[in-house]
Amino acid sequence: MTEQTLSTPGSARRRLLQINPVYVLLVALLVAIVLLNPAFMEPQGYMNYLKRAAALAILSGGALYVIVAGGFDLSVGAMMTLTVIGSSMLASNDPNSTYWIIPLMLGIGALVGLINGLVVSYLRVPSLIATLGMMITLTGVAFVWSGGAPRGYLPDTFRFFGRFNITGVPLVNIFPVAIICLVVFGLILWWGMHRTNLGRMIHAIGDNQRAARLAGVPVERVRITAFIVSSMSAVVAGVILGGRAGVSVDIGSGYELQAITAAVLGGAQLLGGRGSVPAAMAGALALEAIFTLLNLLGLPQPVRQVVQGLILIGAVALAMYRRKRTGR
Amino acid sequence: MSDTPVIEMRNISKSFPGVRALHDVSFSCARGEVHALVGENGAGKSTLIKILSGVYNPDSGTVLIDGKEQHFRHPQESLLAGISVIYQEFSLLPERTVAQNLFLGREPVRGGVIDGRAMEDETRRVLGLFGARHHIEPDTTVADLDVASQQLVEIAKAISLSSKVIVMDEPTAALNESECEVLFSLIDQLRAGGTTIIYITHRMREVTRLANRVTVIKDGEVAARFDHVPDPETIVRTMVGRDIADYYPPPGTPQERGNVVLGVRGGGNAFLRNIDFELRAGEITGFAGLQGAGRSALAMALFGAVPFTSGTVTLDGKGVRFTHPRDAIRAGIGVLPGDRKAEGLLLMQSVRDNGMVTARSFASFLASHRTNAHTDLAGMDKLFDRMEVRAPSYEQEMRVLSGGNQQKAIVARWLALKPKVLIFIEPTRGIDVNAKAGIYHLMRDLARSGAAVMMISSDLPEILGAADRIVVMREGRIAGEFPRGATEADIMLSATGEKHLAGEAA
Amino acid sequence: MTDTTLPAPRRSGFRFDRYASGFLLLASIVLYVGLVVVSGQTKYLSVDNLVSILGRSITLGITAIGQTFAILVASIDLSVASLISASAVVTSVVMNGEPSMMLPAILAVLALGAVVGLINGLVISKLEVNPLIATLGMSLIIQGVLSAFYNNFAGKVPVEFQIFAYGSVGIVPYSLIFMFVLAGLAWFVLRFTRFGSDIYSVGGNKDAARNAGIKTSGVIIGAHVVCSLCAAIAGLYLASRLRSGAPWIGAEGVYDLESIAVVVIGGTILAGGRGGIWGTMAGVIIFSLIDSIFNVIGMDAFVKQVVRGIIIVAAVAFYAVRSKRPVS
Amino acid sequence: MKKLVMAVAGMAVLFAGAAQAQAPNFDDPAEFAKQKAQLTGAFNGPADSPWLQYAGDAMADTAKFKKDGPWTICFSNAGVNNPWRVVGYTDMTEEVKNHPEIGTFTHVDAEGSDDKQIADIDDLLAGGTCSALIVSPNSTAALTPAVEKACASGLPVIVFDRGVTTDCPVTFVHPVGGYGFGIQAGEHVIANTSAGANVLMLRILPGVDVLETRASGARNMFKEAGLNILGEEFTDGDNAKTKSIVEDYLQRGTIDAVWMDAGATAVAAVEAFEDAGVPVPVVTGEDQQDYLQKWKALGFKGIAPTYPTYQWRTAIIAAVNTLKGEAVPGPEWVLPQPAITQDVLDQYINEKMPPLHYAMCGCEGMPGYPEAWGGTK
Repeated sequence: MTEQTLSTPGSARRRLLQINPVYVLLVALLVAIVLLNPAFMEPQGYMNYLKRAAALAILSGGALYVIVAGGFDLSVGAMMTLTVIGSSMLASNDPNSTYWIIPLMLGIGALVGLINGLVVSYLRVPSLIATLGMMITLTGVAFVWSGGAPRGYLPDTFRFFGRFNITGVPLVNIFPVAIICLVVFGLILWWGMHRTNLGRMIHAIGDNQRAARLAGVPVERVRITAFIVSSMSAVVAGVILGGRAGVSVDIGSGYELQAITAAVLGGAQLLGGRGSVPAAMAGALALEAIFTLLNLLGLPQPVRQVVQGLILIGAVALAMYRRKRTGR
Repeated sequence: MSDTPVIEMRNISKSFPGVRALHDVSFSCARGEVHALVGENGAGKSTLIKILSGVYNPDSGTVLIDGKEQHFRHPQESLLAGISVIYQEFSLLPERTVAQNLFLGREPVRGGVIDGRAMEDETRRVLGLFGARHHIEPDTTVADLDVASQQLVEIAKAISLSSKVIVMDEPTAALNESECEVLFSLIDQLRAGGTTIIYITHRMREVTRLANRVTVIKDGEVAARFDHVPDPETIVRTMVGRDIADYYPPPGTPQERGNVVLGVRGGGNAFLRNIDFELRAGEITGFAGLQGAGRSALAMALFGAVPFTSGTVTLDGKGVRFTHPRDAIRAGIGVLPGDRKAEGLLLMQSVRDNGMVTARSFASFLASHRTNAHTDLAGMDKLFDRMEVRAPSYEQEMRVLSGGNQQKAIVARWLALKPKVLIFIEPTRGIDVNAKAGIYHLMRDLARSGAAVMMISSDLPEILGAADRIVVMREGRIAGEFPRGATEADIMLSATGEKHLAGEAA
Repeated sequence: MTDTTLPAPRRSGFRFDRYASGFLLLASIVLYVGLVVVSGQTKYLSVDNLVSILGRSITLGITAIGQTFAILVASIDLSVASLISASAVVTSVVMNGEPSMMLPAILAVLALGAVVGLINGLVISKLEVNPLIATLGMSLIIQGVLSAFYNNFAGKVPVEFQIFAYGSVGIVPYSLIFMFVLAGLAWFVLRFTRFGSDIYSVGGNKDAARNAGIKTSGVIIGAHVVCSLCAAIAGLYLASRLRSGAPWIGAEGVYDLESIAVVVIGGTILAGGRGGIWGTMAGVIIFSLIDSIFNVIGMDAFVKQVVRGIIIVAAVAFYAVRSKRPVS
Repeated sequence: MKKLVMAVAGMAVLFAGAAQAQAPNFDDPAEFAKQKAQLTGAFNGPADSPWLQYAGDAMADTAKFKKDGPWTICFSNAGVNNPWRVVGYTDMTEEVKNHPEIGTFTHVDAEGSDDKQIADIDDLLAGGTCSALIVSPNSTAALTPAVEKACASGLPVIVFDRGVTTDCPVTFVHPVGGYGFGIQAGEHVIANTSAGANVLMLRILPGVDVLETRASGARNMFKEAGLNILGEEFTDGDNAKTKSIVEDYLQRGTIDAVWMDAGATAVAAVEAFEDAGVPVPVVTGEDQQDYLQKWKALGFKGIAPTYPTYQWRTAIIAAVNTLKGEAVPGPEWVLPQPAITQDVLDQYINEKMPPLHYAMCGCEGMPGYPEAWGGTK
């Protein structure tokens, strides 16, 4: 449709309507949590919450790169598992190993992203299938590497990022390192997506790949970069989650769908062209808040699943409705 | 003609969020007439048709078919009422056969099972109407047909429905002269048989040739109704609302004409053979030819998207070889694609982003998106201002702009890079008359500033009006070259290689 | 239509993509026979073993037949695994060992499948929720409701009903015959009925189908009902095979992702509108063969994972690399 | 739409009604008492090789299975999808090396799927090369027909870990059982807390027989002792989730004891207390090295009931003895199930072993130890 549109310049009310609903949802959930459990207002309460959401938030911010570029990355959860298991295999209880293991893992992440990107771009395999294959393969690699059970601890230097709390901070008393990571990587991902040529080009290829190519966008390189960012943020998320939780065999499983869910809650358009890093991260925080809230309400696990399913469908249906109403 | 109109649309109004598409439009058609519906793009013709066919519901007003009030909520209901529409965008399924496409959604069923033989027979019958020259097999997959044949299938689909009313939205866009003639005589036959045709076109020649009556829509309202076909100037004046002075810009002067920028010798690939030509700075070179003559293949070869496999290309006298669009862009060649929606626009991105995309593509990934070696946001805004891109704000999404403004915005994309050669493919397709003039002037300004402009168009009058020199292509080769002032007949003769057709076209 | 999309050079009479799944099937048969001969385990080259290979993946096969419908209509269904669990549980709980309850149980399961498919279809076509999200949400909801009531094998399937999985004509199990009959029926529907034709049309180009008067929503809903019904039947079969149903048996078989993988390996494209049932059946048999090959050569369980992931991607690349479609 | 609502409502009623009718019975006082007795009872066989010990005197006659070597022993495994099974499977492969009569050891892995395991057993039977079949069923009821089919083909079948509901196998090898595990952990909690103390019960997932019986055993004991059960939470064996759950409970009040039905997440639970700066209360775990070491390092009141991985050795031994025609304990071979307590903690800690190694592996004396289990000398 190319009907002439003369939309009225944004009145205050209209602008209010344009606020991404994920922020409203997040605030509402946090208010509900505080009402149910005033202890949440204590630094210990909200810091714990942010600390546990950090890995998913960073992961969602990275996954958004692939989503906005018009694809899916189902391999991020397996990449997290590989990060934790691989690190524990390499560390052999040596605290100094962290300084080379994390860069090495980031390198492996970049390599995995590169392969995903190459397979999607040059072998033309739909990203859903390509990254599904990668997910299965990486899980297998993690198992083969460790023989099924990790053979080392993660040293405390490694666990620092996900576990350590800086104490004696004025006002809040404790300040988890994971939150610093969240802010730093959040800013990096935001900057990359919303303040660089790369970010604009990712939007362009997700919007209309053919047009982007004819306009000179190096489509393959941009897409590959998006996959690399996604995989590398999975490594970062893996380091933080491994730090928080310690070694286990399937630590990252399920995170791929949670990351997509968070991005969608944040208003990202599946199949590309639209999405925001802060909103995706807010989506992750909202998801974690939902879990916390349901936990506080003492609802059993099955009910949590049902609620999660309903919210997921509801959020997307609402987004579609708004998009239709505010004009296509 | 009977007294009750076949179609009567009374006081139709329809708004979309932020847009008033139609206001109090009344429109009626009699049995057995060809009714031309003309108007600029965005005037509301498509909306009117979509209301008639049940794609949209009107906000107010009534639709009467044979005098009975109807409320279509789905295209199926209007089909059952005898109205079929050939949309501008193709609605064929490339992976299915011709027969399956012809019977899309209304396959004959016998005993619960699709009657494949009946489908094939009927398909043969309808396709037979096009004559032996355009032979299409019912079991051919549509993807294997060329564009013109696909358009014919599209038309055959409407005919086979034996509808009372057939709406044709720019049906000749992909057809060559001889195919157009086939279509026109078909329309004559249908009219004689009592079918009503609503014919939407931008080509005045077709209005003159076919129509019994003309309705002009402007800004969502009926601007004029003619019970006879007036001269084209009158129609255009009503559409635009004013006389169009200097519709085409003045031609280039010899002083402006510069050196050869781009030269091709013996160029060839799967679609092209033995291509020799030159583009000069300061000059608009028009490329005419029938659909499939290889003009866009030539553009894609120059642009490196479908590279030459033989021959040499020189740019500023130096030999070059482009195997990827980026090579060509880096060397100073730009392309305005023919299918804006599919190949040009980033509809969800802002006007600014659409303008900046090419400049950004050649800057560092991690550099700021606001500025780069070629331009910055302020410079892009200035460019938009200068080109009079009309948008509520340059931060608006591209999809809310009209076709003409969208085209300007993506021209701006290239201007920022100051290209040596700019290739326009169908630069004014689907753009309204006013905006067309703007695009022609833009091309001229570009040439004056020293670029070589290559203009590929199927609209012969616009090539004659805007180009300094005309190259004609036929079957993947250069068939001839003409200076400004050549006649339509000269060009057609060269483009078809058939003398009698050239005579008709004149 | 654009001038810039160049018409493809005339294709020859032989259309590779139409037979590609056959080639893949042939290749895996050759590989299997080769490996059996080389490793000297020629005992495996028996009719018994052929039947056992074909019988390996009946649950997957029945599910994949349904998934083919969903994917052909350019949708996808991630809720099949949960629905299989739910159907199996309903089967065994309603039957509860009583042969007289067999018919009511079957009807209840089919009704359940129809309702789930209907809701999936409605949410996707009317609320315009992305099918991935809609069915993921549905999956969570089904799984939640199911686990709220059951947390173990529940009920019992009477011996009479176990005939479905364990009975056979000679050495050919009924269930195998049933799967191929179902596939034949699905093929017939897709090839010779209006509904089948509409599925290809809506999957190929939704707008064109709608403009041609096809009720696209109805077709999408129909495809999802078929998909869910097949999953429900797979649940019936699994209950018969396992003699009871438990809320995890669908998830544990990964029938959601595996059914998508076999459909795609069978040459049906994720974008919809192209492909068919026999390709899917070839995909299912390829999967069974791969499993058997792994067992024959005694491949390490973890290496198996890695290889399987690579095979999925390679098989899809085998088609995709030739296609001129844009990648996503 | 109305119809739809009716249908859904009908379905829900169906579900609810049926659920009432047939909740599976994991609360069996007779079995509870039997296992309680077995925990402290006497076992036959060498005390230094618990994997050879057995409760009771019943023996299965295997003369008809006597066969000359070399044998092909086939093993249909539910999966090696967690460290417990990995350690066990290593035990098993190392045990195979002790028996030169075993020519081929064929392992097929069902990757945690009943459906696949049934097909795997079919494959093994169709191949026709197996001398004996060992099955570690993925679930009890589902694998019964497949096991029956294998028995019917004349093969000696050994089942271990989870059972099947038929007694056609030669024997079913298993430790005392789930109630026993629950009792050991429950008694420890009760002994170290007073009435009214808050106990958090952490579960892996619902529905698995051995885990359900562990929970029901302990739950009854806690109620009897007047302890206050704060909640029963499922962790999916996920460390991060475990930590979150404990953090949330800590925010709402004090926790005097954490009881868990399997130790995989024990360290995560302990860390939640550590990170919150709260003293670690009574915690029950399992014999994984990371937990044992944490326990020692922090010195909280811990216990590690076990579900010994040495039963994987026993399965091979049972198969070998069967093929030799020697009698084996049957139809059930009940193995001892010791708990690691503070007194014997140091014996089981070995920092050279991987963190997720299960200490009660009975593998210290095997030739491949410790490298095969991922440890270093």
